[in-house]
Amino acid sequence: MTADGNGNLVQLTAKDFKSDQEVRWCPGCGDYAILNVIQGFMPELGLTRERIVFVSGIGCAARFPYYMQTYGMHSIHGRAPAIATGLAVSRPDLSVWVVTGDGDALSIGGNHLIHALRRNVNLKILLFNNEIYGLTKGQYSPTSRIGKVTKSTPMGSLDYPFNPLSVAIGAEASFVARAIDTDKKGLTEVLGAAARHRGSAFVEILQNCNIYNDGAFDFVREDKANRIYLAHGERIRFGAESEKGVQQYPDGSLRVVDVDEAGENSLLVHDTAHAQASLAFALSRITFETHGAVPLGVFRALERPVYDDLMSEQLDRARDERGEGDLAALLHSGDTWTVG
Amino acid sequence: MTADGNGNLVQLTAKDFKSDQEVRWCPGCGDYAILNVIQGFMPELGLTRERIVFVSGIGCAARFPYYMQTYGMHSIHGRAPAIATGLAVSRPDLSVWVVTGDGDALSIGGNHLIHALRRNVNLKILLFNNEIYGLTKGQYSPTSRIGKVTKSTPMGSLDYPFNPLSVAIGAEASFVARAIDTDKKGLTEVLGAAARHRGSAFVEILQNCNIYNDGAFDFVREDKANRIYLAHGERIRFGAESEKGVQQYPDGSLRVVDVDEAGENSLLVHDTAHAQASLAFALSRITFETHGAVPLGVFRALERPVYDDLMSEQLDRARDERGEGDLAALLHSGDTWTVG
Amino acid sequence: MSSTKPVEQLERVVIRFAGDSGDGMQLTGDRFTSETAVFGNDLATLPDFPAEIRAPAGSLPGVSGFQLHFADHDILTPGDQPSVLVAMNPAALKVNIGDLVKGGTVIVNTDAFNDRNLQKAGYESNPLEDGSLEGFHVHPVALSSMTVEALKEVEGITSREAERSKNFFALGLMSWLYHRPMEGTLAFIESKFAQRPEIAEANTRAFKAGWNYGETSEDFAVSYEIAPAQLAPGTYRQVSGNTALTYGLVAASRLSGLPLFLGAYPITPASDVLEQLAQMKHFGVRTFQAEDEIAASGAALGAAFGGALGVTTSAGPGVVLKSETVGLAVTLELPLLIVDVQRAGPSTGMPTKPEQADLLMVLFGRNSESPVPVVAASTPAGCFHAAIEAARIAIKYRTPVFLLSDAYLANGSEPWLIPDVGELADISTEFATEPNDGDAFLPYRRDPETLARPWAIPGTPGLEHRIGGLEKADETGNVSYDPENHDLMTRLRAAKVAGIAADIPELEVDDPDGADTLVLGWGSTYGAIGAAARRVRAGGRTVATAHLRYLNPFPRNTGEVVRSYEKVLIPEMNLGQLRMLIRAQFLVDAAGYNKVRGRPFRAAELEDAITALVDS
Amino acid sequence: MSSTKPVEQLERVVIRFAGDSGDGMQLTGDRFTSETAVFGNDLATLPDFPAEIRAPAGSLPGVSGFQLHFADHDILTPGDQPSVLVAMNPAALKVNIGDLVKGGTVIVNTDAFNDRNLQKAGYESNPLEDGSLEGFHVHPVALSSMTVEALKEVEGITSREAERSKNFFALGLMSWLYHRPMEGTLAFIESKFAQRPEIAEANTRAFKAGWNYGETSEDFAVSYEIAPAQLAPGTYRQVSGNTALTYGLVAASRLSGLPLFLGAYPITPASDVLEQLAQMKHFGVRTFQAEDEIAASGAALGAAFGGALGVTTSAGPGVVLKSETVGLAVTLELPLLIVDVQRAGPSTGMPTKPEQADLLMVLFGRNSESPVPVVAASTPAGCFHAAIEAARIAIKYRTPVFLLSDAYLANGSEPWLIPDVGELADISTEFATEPNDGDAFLPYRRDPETLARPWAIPGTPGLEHRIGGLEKADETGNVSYDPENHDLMTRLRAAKVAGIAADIPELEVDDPDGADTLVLGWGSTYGAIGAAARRVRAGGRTVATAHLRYLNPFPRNTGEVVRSYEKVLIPEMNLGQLRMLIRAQFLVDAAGYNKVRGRPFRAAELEDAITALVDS
Ligand SMILES: Cc1ncc(C[n+]2csc(CCOP(=O)(O)OP(=O)(O)O)c2C)c(N)n1
Ligand SMILES: Cc1ncc(C[n+]2csc(CCOP(=O)(O)OP(=O)(O)O)c2C)c(N)n1
Ligand code: SF4
Ligand code: SF4
Ligand SMILES: [Mg+2]
Ligand SMILES: [Mg+2]
Repeated sequence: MTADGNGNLVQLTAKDFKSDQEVRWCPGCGDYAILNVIQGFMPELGLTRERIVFVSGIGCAARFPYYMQTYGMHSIHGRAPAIATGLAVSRPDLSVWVVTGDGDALSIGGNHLIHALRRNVNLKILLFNNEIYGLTKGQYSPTSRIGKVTKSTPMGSLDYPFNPLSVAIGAEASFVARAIDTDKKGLTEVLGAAARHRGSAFVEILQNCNIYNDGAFDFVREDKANRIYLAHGERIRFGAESEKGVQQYPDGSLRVVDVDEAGENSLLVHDTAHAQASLAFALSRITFETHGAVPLGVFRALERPVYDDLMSEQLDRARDERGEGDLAALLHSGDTWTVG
Repeated sequence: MTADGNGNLVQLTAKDFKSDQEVRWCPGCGDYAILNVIQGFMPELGLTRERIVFVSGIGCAARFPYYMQTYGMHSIHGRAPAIATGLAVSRPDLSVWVVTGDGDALSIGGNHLIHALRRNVNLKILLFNNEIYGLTKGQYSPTSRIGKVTKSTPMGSLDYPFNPLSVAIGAEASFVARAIDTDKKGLTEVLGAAARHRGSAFVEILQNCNIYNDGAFDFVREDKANRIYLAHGERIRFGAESEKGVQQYPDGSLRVVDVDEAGENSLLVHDTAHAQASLAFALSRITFETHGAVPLGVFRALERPVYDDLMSEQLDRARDERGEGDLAALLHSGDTWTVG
Repeated sequence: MSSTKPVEQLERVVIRFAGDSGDGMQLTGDRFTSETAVFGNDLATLPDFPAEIRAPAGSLPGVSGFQLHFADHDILTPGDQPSVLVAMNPAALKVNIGDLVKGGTVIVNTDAFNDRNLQKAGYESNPLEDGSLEGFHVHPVALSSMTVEALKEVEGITSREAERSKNFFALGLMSWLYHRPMEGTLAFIESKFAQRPEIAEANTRAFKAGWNYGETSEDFAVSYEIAPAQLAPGTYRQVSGNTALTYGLVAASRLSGLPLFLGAYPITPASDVLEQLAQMKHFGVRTFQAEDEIAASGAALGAAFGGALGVTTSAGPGVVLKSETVGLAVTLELPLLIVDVQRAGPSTGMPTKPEQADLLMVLFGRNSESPVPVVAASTPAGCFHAAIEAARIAIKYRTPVFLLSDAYLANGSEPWLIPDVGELADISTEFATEPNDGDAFLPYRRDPETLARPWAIPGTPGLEHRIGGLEKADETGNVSYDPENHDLMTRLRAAKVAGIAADIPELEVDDPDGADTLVLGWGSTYGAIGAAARRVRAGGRTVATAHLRYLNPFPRNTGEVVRSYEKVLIPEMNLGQLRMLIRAQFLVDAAGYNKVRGRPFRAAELEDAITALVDS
Repeated sequence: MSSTKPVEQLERVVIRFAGDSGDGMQLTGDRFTSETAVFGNDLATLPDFPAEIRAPAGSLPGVSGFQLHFADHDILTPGDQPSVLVAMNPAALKVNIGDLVKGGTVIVNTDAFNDRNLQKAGYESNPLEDGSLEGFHVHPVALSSMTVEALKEVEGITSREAERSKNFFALGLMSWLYHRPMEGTLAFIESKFAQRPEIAEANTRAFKAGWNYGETSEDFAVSYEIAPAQLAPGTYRQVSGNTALTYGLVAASRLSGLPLFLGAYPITPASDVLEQLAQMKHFGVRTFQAEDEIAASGAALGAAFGGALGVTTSAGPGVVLKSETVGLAVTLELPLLIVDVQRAGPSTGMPTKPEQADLLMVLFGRNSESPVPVVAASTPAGCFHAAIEAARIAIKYRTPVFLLSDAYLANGSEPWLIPDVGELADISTEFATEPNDGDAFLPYRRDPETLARPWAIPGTPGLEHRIGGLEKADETGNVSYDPENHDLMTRLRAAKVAGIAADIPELEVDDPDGADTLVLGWGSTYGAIGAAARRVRAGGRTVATAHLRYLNPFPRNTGEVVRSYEKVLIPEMNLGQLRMLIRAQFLVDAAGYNKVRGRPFRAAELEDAITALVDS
């Protein structure tokens, strides 16, 4: 239930969050699934639509704001975290969401992303990772795999890819999670956790671009046995029968083991709120290539002072200490003299 | 010994690497110490001066190239890794060094830094971290600590700082190390390891800015007992009497223990070349604030294909497969027709 | 196959293919163009795809078009208005019908005119039935179902896949209608779909079925012949601006002996220069897809420092990010080629649409006095020589150079008389290898003629030196805050660029009849201005034209030329950028014809504008 | 204290303090200026610090200077040449002596003239002894040793610390020499060094010792009085451009009722606007030191979207990085204030030196047609009103606005008649709160008069809407690729900015005697042009002056003004940027006087230039 402008309680539904703009992604694009989940999730925020803002950069993903019946800005390539920072910091009453792509967030916008994360600005950043530049028709992106043949890498990509979660954790992100476009339940849960987290929340959403990079995530999007759902305080298990688990080596790295063989108690217990980010980082290194499975859900959710709050507090403190600013007094500060 | 242009062996010395430009840092600046160590180290490269290039951005640190009797470019703020990438990739015969500051590398230049690291371009990146903007006279930087009072933060900084090594490891750096400006031995060793590493080498050098941030690193710069020197394959010990050591918790985080109490064998063994970066990351989280000590030396040195090599290989392969490009044939490719 | 029906002779035709983004209209247009080129007509094309994302099938924003003008004489533009429209669905009809000439021909895919599609296109009733197409010559063709029918014996394809071949059916029909040679397309299908022989088979059959339909259907009573044009002798190919640009860059690398290093970040409509150069590794071309435009230009500059031909390509919203690097290159005095394939703005604007409004940005978009030469291409094929020329200037004068193209040139194509590689001029330079002041090396001691400084690349023993973005002392290049030195260096940098005027051809004027009015253009308006001038002259009036290929510095006779006419008209797809420069520099009261619609001028509107001025 | 020695009356003095970067010359100059201001002279200052890093003590690049011009009448510039030079060491003497007027006075710290320092300054012999200062009136003063001597009883300071107080000794001496009131400086020392009473004590003693030295030393036979100037009645303070700008921004926030959000990244010479605004948190000012200039401007724009007065401050090399964001703001039609404190370029250039060469960049440095209003301050104090005016335009017209200052205005200072806060005009606006089309909200439906669109900020129920960088349909703001719409929107954006001409004052001309020649200026050349015109007139010639405070659009009578003079001279610290605009727009053959030396014009050189043109 949400209070509207007049204080009346109203129950918003997904439909209330659909704008009148025709959705213009390619038929079959994973973005549709995400849009549906987010529109479905929005009422859970318990906010009226005018309090919500979606800010995006440029890319297929970045068209997102047009389809949401909230405030929105489709800005410039890579800069959404910076623009959203200004908005969130000066308007702490708003719920500010950033929608971005792997190119937008990690290529041109990498710097703004990591700085927003370290500052812990109250932003929810949703990165639609399709491991390709969709909008510009199929060049490789910073998450494309080595050897990937794309329009701009006819002999295969040479660039070692970023692991978005490792980047975020290395950049001091206080909240880091992952979900899959078509996994309505998992994605909804992650969105909820992100929304509840005060501060920056970084969510990687594995998104299928069926035109330029179809099937990039089939191993986990199609094969549920390869999904490791993380749950705080619980031992990390997965597999069709939960027959596999994650264990830690003495050197800090993680391996996948057979639960029956290794014993349930030898499994790692997930802790989203550890003071040290090392565990979350190690989990981010579990990939299909290295471990044959992909962790999903919340990797890290650590409470840390929020930039916007801290700034508001300084303003309050300044006023407490110095009184509300007096313009005339300011202009007269320092040595003055009067001419008769 | 170095072969000069005529193939004669010559023994270069530090003096050969001093340019004729007057050094213009503030008296007492830690940059002087670094300059001396680097000039002293250069002959070890075994390269003639013309094969070496220093590229920098803008900042006090970035004046560095002017003082080196090598090729050099003092470029624009934050962009040195990008410029150096172009140079290194197109000239694999050169030894390309980037000198940068904490503002230059991690504020405006953060994106270029992380991309150079993930690509593993053959660059040696030296970040002079003084936790302040020196050249612009004392504003806080992305490595300044929370609460730091500077010219631009009269009530204290609100920004949670980056840990440069965590950022680098999160960005897939293949070589990561740390040294102290005045620690000639430690710094020289790290430079040597960086030079030997093929690919991107990232070195954080703790540097004292005695004008705007004096004493920022005194706890480790002055107090050697707080230095944890890392050595590959060895258990991690430190302290005046090597009485302390580093142990790993079951949750992946690290703690400092008393060796006598905990037992030598319980200590973590350092491994710079582990396939998973988790250990290096966990080590990067050991700080004075959290653990009372600071690791120095090489955190990570993993062999990985080098971007420049990979690109050269593709060029070679293309020529092998398609023959050396023939301009006339290219122009005539596709449908052509002849008018009588 | 040759037609048995009556044949009519035409001088020129303008066809527009239009359909859904997924309907393969660009491919269809390309193929028809190739057939036409090989046949020997002169031609010009105008692809027109609206947005970057494939909009939902059947919607208005999803319509993709391809216009082709071909003739038995030399032509200059892709044509103002199509005389023939091929519309694959209602949306394509709706979007394009307004452009068709009165009495023009419409070929529609009737299968697509179902309720759902009509509704998506916003038609309240079926235009094929409600009489709204009266006045046009409509050929209703059941393209989809006839294609499916024709392919029912092809094995291994679904009926959806079969339906997708309908564009080849349409192509076959149009090829029949205009007597295009079929061989090229048949060979193309073979090679393009070599990996999927069943698709090759399907497309081949569809193509032939379309041809046969034309030949047999009573709806098509006549076919048309457009005789080959009289082109200069030589070997031709069809080329788009982006391809010609790519070739020009590769040629510049060869002609200069410098390895090509491209730093680029994808952006419409410049991306395919990156993509095409990535295919040129056997030419020693290194392409670096950077993290952003700043890094792209930075890497190119770094490569230039190392002795490469450093190039960076983008469109306006990306070029704006390169400004700081270009400023550095200005003061470092290193060669750097910055290609701006202009598109409609401001900001993200209309990414696939042409505009020529970045001129002032490339001239002035940097802090302080930061002069950069600017070269602009005027035709798709002209991008080849423009690229070589821009590289020549950059290398010879050690300066960044802007090369301007636009979305129209980039995607448009025309026949190109392939140059003889052996006759392309050498543009090589010499690196400094020796001290130039006794034992010392002065990196800013200039060549007295060109004012270029020596280019001493790392690896050269004895010439170790440092350069940077701070002001440099004359000759030594050391950091200098000396006031008079700064003034001197500022003027030297300006003089170096201004001096290039002596090294470029004079502005050519086309003025057969001694006119009072000059039409001065630059960039991709070349064709439209030329066509308009022909019409004006055909109408009995006199008009002169001149086209600037160098925007900075101007050719040395530019002032003389513009001052020698009573009236000067400068048509631009912007609000008057060249006009401002000409007025300021030569104090000539030049008028403008300015439209900013994200599409090329039509000859007819320019004809009107010129006529009005001539008569005024 | 008052002097017992003979007193001479002077009308004006120009003093330059010069010493090592570590010698505290800026502080000394500031204090002397404050004393002078409080005394009631008119004044103007010119700080001059060469590079950003403290070069090694005693070196030429390490010299820092501060020039002050004060007089008993109103003055316009910090003076062409100092008549008095205080040189704390040989390097300071070497760098500055060439500027001193013939017969001028030099006060030197003899203690610093040791061999080492002489050598560092490149002196082969001691200029105090080798006769090279003949022709000047030299006062050798053992500043260092006398200071140490005077402080030997102060406890808790080292002798090095004692020596550091020598600048206060010098200040005391100069204060005596020119009859400056001491109280302000004594109070200043108390408060500034409140945390370190021993330093306060030392500086106080040094200051007094300097005064006493003047009074007792036989070397100083006379002292000087410069009567207070006749200034308009009111309360004054001394203000630098950056401080006035800061105050102007705070005032604009108050006057508009919008909270101020500053996004900035440090850069010389703009950093202290960020630093000063960071002190204004009790005014509700949020300062955000961003990761770079792109983020700084982005955050300011984001804040503006949310209803704040979004401001971003930088210098040329940083402003160039904001271009893409400004382009977005142009198309979003949101208020945004971009402050460019210009410095010498190109590229990094000479960071502490003034230039006015970013004009064309701010006008044209964005892709496509992207019009932005430009306001320029002309004097340090004038930065206050310029900031308010720029904010007013941004808010009222929903547009980014550039505000130009430069390093000279930023650091220079002058007396300022403090405005009555109550009399500053309201610049508030109204946010949209209701639908404007029946039940619907059209975010691009414009106010017919201003052409501004409604500003509906998030949080406003019912007005949810999306804006973006793609071209927007008129009124609805929906993405549109329609050609005619794009042309319309391009023209509407241009018309909106052009229309501001109706809302700004006409260009004022100062032409007391009906001259033939107009000198047209903009920015910080105001003082020098005014002073030069006075001289020209004093020399019996006639000349008119006018100064542009709006560079886009120009005041509506600008054409009329420039066309009404036979000759127009446009002096600029660039190669002719305004001149180009004036020539293009009005077809007037304006001449330029252009020097790009990284320092303000001297009145004398402009006098010569004007005289030459008047006489031509
Ligand atoms: C400054 C700038 N550079 C480049 C572009 C072109 N561009 C638009 S989106 C995009 C990348 C899109 O990739 P991603 O962020 O992964 O989004 P996706 O389309 O895959 O959802 C690029 C390069 C641009 N619009 N602006
Ligand atoms: C584009 C641009 N923005 C800002 C500046 C101003 N600037 C120069 S150096 C610097 C920061 C220097 O800090 P750091 O990199 O830590 O180097 P340090 O001086 O501390 O060695 C800044 C902000 C600039 N030169 N260019
Ligand atoms: S190109 Fe890919 S990401 Fe973009 S809309 Fe199409 S399917 Fe989706
Ligand atoms: S300001 Fe700091 S970092 Fe810069 S030269 Fe001085 S001491 Fe060194
Ligand atoms: Mg993507
Ligand atoms: Mg620093």
